[in-house]
Formats: sequence, C-alpha cells, structure tokens
Amino acid sequence: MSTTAVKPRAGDPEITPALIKEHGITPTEYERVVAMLGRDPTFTEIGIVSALWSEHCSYKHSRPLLRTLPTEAPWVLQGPGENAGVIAVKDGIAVAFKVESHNHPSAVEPYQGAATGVGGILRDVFTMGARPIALLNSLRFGPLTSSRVRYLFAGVVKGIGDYGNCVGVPTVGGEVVFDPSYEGNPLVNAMCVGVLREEELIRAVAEGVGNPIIAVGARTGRDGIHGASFASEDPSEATEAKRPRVQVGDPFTEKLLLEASLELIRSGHIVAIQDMGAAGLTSSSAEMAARGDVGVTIDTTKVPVRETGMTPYEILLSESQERMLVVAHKGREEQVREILARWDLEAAVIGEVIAEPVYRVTEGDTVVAEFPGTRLVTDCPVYTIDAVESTALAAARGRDPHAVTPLEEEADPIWTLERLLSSPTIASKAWVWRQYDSMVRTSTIVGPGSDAAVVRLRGTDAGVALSIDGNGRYVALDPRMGGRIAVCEAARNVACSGARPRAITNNLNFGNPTRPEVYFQLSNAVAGMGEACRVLETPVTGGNVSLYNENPQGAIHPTPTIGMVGVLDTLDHVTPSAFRAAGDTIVLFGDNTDELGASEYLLRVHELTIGAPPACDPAGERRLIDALLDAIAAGHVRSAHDCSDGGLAVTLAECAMMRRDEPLGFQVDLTDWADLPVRALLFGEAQGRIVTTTSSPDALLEIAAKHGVPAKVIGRVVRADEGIEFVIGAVSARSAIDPLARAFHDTIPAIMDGGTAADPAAMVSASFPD
Amino acid sequence: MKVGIIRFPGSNCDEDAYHAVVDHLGAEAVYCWHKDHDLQGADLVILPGGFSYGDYLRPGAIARFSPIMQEVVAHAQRGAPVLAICNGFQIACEAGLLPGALLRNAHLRFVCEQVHLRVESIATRFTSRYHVGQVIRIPVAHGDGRYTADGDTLERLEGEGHVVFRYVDAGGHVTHEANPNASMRNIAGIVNGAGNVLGMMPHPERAVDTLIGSADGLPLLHSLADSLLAEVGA
Amino acid sequence: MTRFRVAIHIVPRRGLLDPQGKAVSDALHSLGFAAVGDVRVGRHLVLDTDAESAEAARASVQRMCEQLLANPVTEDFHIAAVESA
Amino acid sequence: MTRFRVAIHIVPRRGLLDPQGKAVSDALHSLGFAAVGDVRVGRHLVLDTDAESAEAARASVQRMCEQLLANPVTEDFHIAAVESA
Ligand SMILES: Nc1ncnc2c1ncn2[C@@H]1O[C@H](COP(=O)(O)OP(=O)(O)O)[C@@H](O)[C@H]1O
Ligand SMILES: [Mg+2]
Repeated sequence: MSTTAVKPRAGDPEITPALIKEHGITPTEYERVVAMLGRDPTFTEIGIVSALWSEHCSYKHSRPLLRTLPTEAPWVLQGPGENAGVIAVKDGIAVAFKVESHNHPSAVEPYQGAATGVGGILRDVFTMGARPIALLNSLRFGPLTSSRVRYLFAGVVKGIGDYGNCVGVPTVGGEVVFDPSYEGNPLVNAMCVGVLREEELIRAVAEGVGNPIIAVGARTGRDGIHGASFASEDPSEATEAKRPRVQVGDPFTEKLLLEASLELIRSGHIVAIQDMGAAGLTSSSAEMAARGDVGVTIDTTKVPVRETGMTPYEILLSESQERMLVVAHKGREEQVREILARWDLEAAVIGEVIAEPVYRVTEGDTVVAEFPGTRLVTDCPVYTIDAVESTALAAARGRDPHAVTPLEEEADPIWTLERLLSSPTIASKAWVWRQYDSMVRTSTIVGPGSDAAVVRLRGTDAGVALSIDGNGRYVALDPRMGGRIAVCEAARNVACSGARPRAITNNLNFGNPTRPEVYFQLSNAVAGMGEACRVLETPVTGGNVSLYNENPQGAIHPTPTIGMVGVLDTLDHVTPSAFRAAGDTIVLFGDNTDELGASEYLLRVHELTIGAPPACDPAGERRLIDALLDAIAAGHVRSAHDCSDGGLAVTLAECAMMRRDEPLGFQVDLTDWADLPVRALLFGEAQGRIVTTTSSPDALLEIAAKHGVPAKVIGRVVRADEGIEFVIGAVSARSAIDPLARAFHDTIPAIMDGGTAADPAAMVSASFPD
Repeated sequence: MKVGIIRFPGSNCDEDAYHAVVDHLGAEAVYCWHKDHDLQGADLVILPGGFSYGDYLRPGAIARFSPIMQEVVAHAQRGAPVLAICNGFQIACEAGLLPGALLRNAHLRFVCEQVHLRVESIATRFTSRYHVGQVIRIPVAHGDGRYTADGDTLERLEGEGHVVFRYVDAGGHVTHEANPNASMRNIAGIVNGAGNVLGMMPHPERAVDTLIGSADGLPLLHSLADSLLAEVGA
Repeated sequence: MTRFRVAIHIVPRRGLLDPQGKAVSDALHSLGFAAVGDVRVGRHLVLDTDAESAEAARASVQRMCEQLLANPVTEDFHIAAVESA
Repeated sequence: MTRFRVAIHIVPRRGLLDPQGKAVSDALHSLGFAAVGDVRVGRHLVLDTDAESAEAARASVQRMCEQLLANPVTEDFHIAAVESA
C-alpha cells in the first residue's frame, strides 16, 4: 500500500528509546507500530499511539476478560462499545447509562478531578441522544483521621456537587467507603443516566465519504495532555512531576453543550457525535472512524485553540474539557454552526471522512501522522497475564474470625452497634448529599439516603431505580465471591425500592494488571460478576476500567463498582427503606448464618481485614428478589432495606432512625438463631437478607414460601420513645434511639466541620474556588 | 393566564417551572429566550433558578444585562407580576428590581434540602391562599442564598410588610439552626415596594406534588392566578 | 492605541460578614499561624484593554467596575495598577 | 511586635482554563467594552499579622500561601504589599 510521505516535523523531538519509554510504549509495541507503518513513526504518531494504546483507551489487559460478560437481553438496545449502554423501559422510552472513573486526576486535584469526571460522564450520555436525568457517584478514601484524606474528601464532594448542580442534573445517589487500602489513591467513579425516545438513539459511527468533521464547544488548550496514559500509570511514582496536566472544568459551557448537542441530534443535520474525552481529539476521531470502518483526515491548524503555538501533538492529545467531535451531513455545515451559535458555542470544520482507508493528520498541507486503515484501533496489543493469587491475601482469608477475642466492651452488643453506626463507612452521608442538588428536574421520587434512588420518567407512569455499589474488602479476600456480591447487592438495593433489576454498567478499579496477583483479582472478579449477571438477567451494557490504582503500600482493594438500573412499571410500587409506622410487623427475608469474615465489624472494632466473605448464591438472590417484587406488587410491603455493611443489627437501626426527624423504634426476637455466635448473628454480613415491614405478615410469608425463600416474623416497629430491643434467648439488649441516632447522623459532620478541629486543608478546598 | 419563563444560558429550573405551571396549575406557559426582546404577551414572568452564566463573577451579575431583562424591568414597572426564584432572585436583586443582595452561604457550602418557611404576609398577590403564620415545607438548593441588605433597607422591608417568607423550624420559630444560609433576619423571600415582584430562594416550583416531597408551593401559584383573574375581571 | 494591563481589587464592604475571610483566619490559626488577625477575601481581576492612554484605560475600567464588576450594595473596588502590557 | 497588613494575589495559573475570566470578558464585550482582551479572575486576600519586621511578616505569609492559601496545582500567588497596619 502506498502512503503519503510522512516526514519528521521541524522542531519535534527526535525519537529515542527514552522518548518511547516515556510514552509508555514497550519495545515490542514499538516494533508493532513500525511493522504497521512500514517505517519509523513520527513524534506526533508516537503521541497518538501512546494515547490509543494506553490501558485507558485500549483495554489491552482487560478486553479478553470483559468479553466473557453477558451483554444481551431483549430490552438491551445498545450494549458495550458505544459511549453508553441503552435499555428500553416502556412506551418507547429508553434510558442510557454509564459509569466512568476519575481516580488519578482526583488524587492530584480533588475538586477539578472530580468535577471533570462528572463532566465526562454527562457527555458520554448525551452524545447518545439522551437527556441526562440523574447522576450517582461511588467514592473510596483512606481513613478520615488523615488531614490529606479530609482534604480529598471535601474537595471531591464539592467538585461533584458544583459541576452537577450547575448543569442542572440531580445527583440522586452514591456511596462512600473509607478504608486504609485507598490511602493515597482515592476512587472517584461517576455514573450518569439519561432518557431518550428509542428512535432518537444515535451512535458514534463516522460514515459518508465527504462528510465534514466538526470540532464543537470549548477551545483546545494545553491542559491534560496525556491524561489517558497518566491514568494508566502508577500514580505513586509519577504524580508529582505531572501536576500541570490537570484539567479545569467549566460546567456552564457543559450545560450549553448539552442543550446544543441534543438540538443538533434532533435536527437531523449530523451523522455522529462523540465527546473528546480521554486522549481528546485523537481517540474520538480514531474510534469514530474505526466503528464506521472509514478513513478520516484532520487538519490541526483548523482546530480552534486557546493558546498560541500549539503543535499538532498537543492539539491531538489535549484533554481540554467540554468539547465534542461531530460528523455532519455534507452541506449542512452552516446549519450546524447556527445551532451552536444560538448557544454561544463555536464550531469549526477540521476534517472530513475520506474514501482512502487511512487515519491522517495534517498541519496545513503537511502530513504529520498517517496510519493505515483503522489498524490503530483494531491492531492494538492484547495481553493475558498468568494469574496467581497473593499468598498474603489467601492467608488472610484463611484466618478464623471466631478466633478473634472480643473486646471487653463487646459484652454489650449496643456498644458494638454504636461503634459500627459511627463508622464513617456506615454513618449517614447526609453531609455529602446535602451539597448535591438532588431535586432539580422535579422527578426525584426517592433521593439520596435510601437503598436505591427512584427517578420518574415523564411521559410514562414508569420510573427507574438506580444504585451504585461495590465492596473492595470482599473482593480482596475472595475476588470471585466479591464480584458476585457486588452485582447481587446492587440488584437487591434496586429491588428494595420496588424495581426489577434490568442491566448494569461497571467500573473495574484495580491495581497494576501486569502483576500476576492483581490479574488474578481482575479475572476472578469479572468471572464472579458475570455469573451473577447471567442468573439475575442483568446484562452488562458498558463500563470502564481503571487500572494501576496503587499507593506505596501496594495495590488498593480490588474494587469493581456496579451501577445497577432497575425499572418500576408503575410508581405505585415505590418502596422506602425506612420504617413507616409503629405497629408494623418486621419480616426478615433470607436466613441468618455464622459468617463474620470480611465484615465491617472486624475492620471497625478489631482493625482486621480477614476471613472469607459471606457466601453469595446468585440463584438464591434471584429467588429473593422475585419474592420481594411479588410481595411489593401485591401491596404487602411497607418498607424494605437490604442487609449489607454492619449486618442485621445495623440494618434494623438504620430502618429505625434513617429519617432523623421522624425516628421509630423496634423490638425483635432472634431466639430462633440463638445457637449462632451473637456477633455473627447481629453483625455478620450474610448475603441474601432483606428487612421488610408489613401489616399483612401472613401474606408476605406465603409469597416467600411460594418462591422457596426463607422468611420469618422477627418483631415489630414501635414508637421512638420505646427505643430498640434485641432478644436472643436469654440474652437481651436495649437502647434508647438518641445515642444511636447521634452516632449515625453526627459522625461525619463532626469530623468535617467540628469546631476548632476543622481541617484547614479541607476548609480551603471547601470554600474555593468560587 | 399566560406565564413567560425566561431562559438564560445556564438556567436549569426553567423546565420545572414550566411543568409546575402547565401540569399542576393548568395555565399556559411559554419560554422567553434571553437574547430576544419579546415576553410573548405573558401576564406573569418567572425568572427561574439555575446558574445563569455559570454564576461567574457573582450570581445574576451577567444575566441582568441580557436583552430580555429590559422587557422584564418594563413589565415590572407597569406593575405586572414577576416571580423570581433562587437564581432568579439573585438576578432580580442585581437588576435593581428588589433591594439587597444574596451572598455566599455562611457555611460556604451548597445546600439542598426541604426547609420550613413561615408565611409572614398574605397581603400580596403571591400569598393570598396561605394564612399568616402558616408553616410550609419547600426545598432550597443554592450556594449563595444569604440575604443581605443595609439596616435602613431591612427596617423598611419589615416595617412595610415586605418580608414574605422566613426560615423557621417545624414549629414555626425563627431559629439560627433553621436558617440554611445565615440570611439576615432569616429572610427567605421579599416583595418590592409595589408588591408585584417576589424574590425567594426556596423553590415553590419543586413543591407542587407530594410524590416529589411536598405540594406546599402550589398555593403560591394559585394565589397568582387568582390575582390575575381578578385584574381581568376588574 | 496601547494595550494596558489593569489590576482590580474587589472586596466585601467592611462591616459585612465575610465567611471566607473568617474560615481562612480560623484555618491559619489551626495550622499554627497564631499571629494572624483579621482576614478579608475578595477578588483580584487582571484585565487587558486597549486605550489611548493610561488615564483613558483607568477611566474605562472605572466604568466597568461600576456597571458590572463590583456589586454596589456589598462590595468596594479599587483599581490597583494600570501598566502597559 | 508590629502589626502588618499584607495583601496577597492568587491567580489561576497561565495555560489553565479560567472559565470565570472568559465569562467576564464576554460580558464586558457585550456591554460595549470592545477594547477588552484577556481577563483573569483570582482572589485578593488582605490579612493582618503580627511580626518582628516586614521581612518576617512576608516570610510567614509566604508559608501560609504555600501551605494553605494557594492551590499548588492550579494557582500562582504573589505577595503584593506588606505595610504596618
Ligand atoms: N468494565 C467494563 N465492562 C463492560 N464494558 C466496558 C467496561 N469498561 C469499558 N467498557 C466498554 O468499552 C467501551 C469503550 O470504553 P470507554 O470507557 O467508552 O472509553 P472512554 O473513556 O473514551 O469513554 C465502552 O463502550 C464501555 O462501555
Ligand atoms: Mg466514551
């Protein structure tokens, strides 16, 4: 094949082994490039390859694993491979959704890192033609005792809030976990859900020779150059020197871009649209071309820039935010420009779709990069690593939690309960979500603080239930079981709100995959997720992979986060988690077991991450969900809350005082399980359990029996002034509500704003920028 | 009755206002684009919430120069009603339609939650369907809601009954804890001297249906409809 | 025409609560800067503008401040420097 | 010990996007100030502190900026004036 002459560009650095290494390209990968080109690459080409073959863009260590996940169901309209997945809901209405990580940028600059993470995921959703209707986020930090962690936590929360609030998309849910394993490497995963009519779905596939390629939105600056390869490196080594790479978000421009993009898509003037996310112009143009199997040419001198003297390399790799790449129908350039001008945005034709099968970049008339066909995307390397389990983690799993001597104070289970309720991981996150506008768009039926958020879909009587979940501790101690639990817990949350779980998006946050013990975690966790998804019929419609999450102590807990979308055919079925009224009967679905391993109890009370996580049987979870949804549909369930971190005692306490203004009490009798160790019964995290309340217990038990799900009446809801009470045979424990409510509600505010103890760093990030 | 909802770049409660008016009040609503000079014959103008111009510089500072604001000011000067909610309140203050200013919440954080308001005056066209001292639940969602004015202005507002809503606790008491942003004298909403421009930080358009948490904002819209109907009748 | 660079300070009016200033002062104390007293936080704008002379640039920026940049109800402004850029 | 008043300017680092500055510049244009070019919006802090000398005050404020007042990743700071208060 003949290629145009591509010569080194005057002023560009010379290609040396050091430069190649600096770009994260291995010697074998370099040979692959030379073979593909039939010559040595130019500096610009090195930049392009380094971005597109980075883990972030190429999934070179995860693709074979991801292929094992189920992706199909009759309601799936768009599976993995696009900017977001899409499922049909009802009456021609569909939802698009996706999760994305911004872990490394947030470690360096928590406010901007988190804010631009939200910006990116919003764009992934609205480029599908969907209007964003909800945001969620999943966060992991080290312990709040560190001032750096408080700084990161405050900054991330403010960044997420400021961005979503300004764009006008409600943040309706999320989770925050504090664990020493995330010290120095926080996780910031953001999820967005959008709504569209099925016929409005648009894909990012470049088509039509002669069609113009248009850059839209913000101008290109020198920010974030090499963000994609940055996200694919171990931050503990590289971060300090790379600070200038942070990007600044502009949610105001994003809001304009959102409105303009939806208008463009509805106008029929365009063929495809994609956000310029990681690796900017390069990845968006190469990916759109590859999906359409067409050639493209791009002239970097036509790209609107913010700074003078930018080189093609910089323009191609810039990660300036709030930009989109559009392929328009030929001859409609003016109409496209007009729509953008209405929103005070710029549009510039920067290239076109061509017949010749090449990916070509020019600087004026000079070709500065050229790759044959779409091989840049399709020929990227794929690695499979020999998986070996870490002996340390296997040993930790093998330790017997019963051998852990209880503290003296634990003689009173109420002491332990209070200790757990004041664990920042369990305590109320109202301090966080009060900073998020959770109500804009007036469709939030259930906002933050419940098992799953419920958002109505205007134009139908249906709603979606949304939850994001993951437990790194379980995955660390048993990746396969942990992978299953992550999916099942997300499904249970969604079901508790009255919705049928329908599909997931996921974010795989792991360590360096070239290490066999990390690859072991990755491959087994994905296997576990797949098992659960198949049984629950919740296919994977997309997601994101964030590897190289390490700190000087080693890899983080392997943390797959699962964004689950469920559907409520009617809003009559919306079910709260909190108890409703004194006198209601409490029915436990599922069974209590002697499983204390990997629990929050062991971490919080004994500072131990040991033992096997609880067993998770997806088939049993499926029956549990079916039974619960039947009972809800029959109108027998007044509240439902699943058991997770902290076990049964914490779940009951949360049901009682989650609504701080209107708390209730409870009296439960667990004598049927009196042969279990008390701490396993109260604080073990056995899976497959849901605490429900009802005024028709017999009907509920009957439905459970029909599905083969164990269920028992365990007590009743009482007035708040009657407090809480557990009876287990001869043992009983009682408490007033107030001390427990204070532990639950006041812990995080006390740490974050507590008078003079307020952390200066946290304060500064909380008050700036304005 | 026709309601004109102004759309600034960055408005994001415009659709919520639209749904409140059309779906819950049953009136007609149109959007008015900030670059136009046309209120399309609206009887009532709503300046909606959001982040016009990203709240850059100061909330409302840039939006008040939008072309449409000349028409809004003229509409207000004719004595026709303007409902300015949240960012709309900030814009109205910047434009001089209402006295005072809305500054950064004292705790320096954005706050979104249901709050309790006490209705201080029902002698306005916005509040005739409430009763004096009534405690209602309406959400707030803002980062800059601390109402601030000089002493004379405050005295005048109080003296002339132009403080319409105050932040209170569930029992109707004015307390420090009930004030989500440290606004002066717990002020949540005021009217201008002529009584036809209401500015408030809480969002009545988000309180139109118990399904989304509260319907306590609906009487405000009904009061406005009553007053407009009375004008036509007169 | 010459290009001038103008620096402007916009500060909350004395007597008004300045929660940012207070937060900064508290934070400095807890970091051990015990000698710090009052702190006020305002805005610092730097803008480039073409004008016939430094005086003309200053006059034009004065109008910008009055019309847009400062809120007359709560803020004071000060044109700190006018330099040819 | 003398009380000093120190003025500090904190500005977004050149090269980083300054959306606020851009919005202000656009707004000034539409108000008719056509001669305005680039605008950067930063913070202006005025703080009082006790110190033995102006040099000591400056050194201490320098540390405050490094530790707390300026974001080392996105901002540059400048101690503009140290005066006895
Ligand atoms: N963990 C995952 N499971 C399933 N699909 C995934 C996963 N991670 C990424 N994908 C899919 O791979 C495709 C490309 O990745 P993507 O994250 O879109 O790149 P970008 O960062 O540019 O958005 C997407 O369709 C995404 O849904
Ligand atoms: Mg994408």
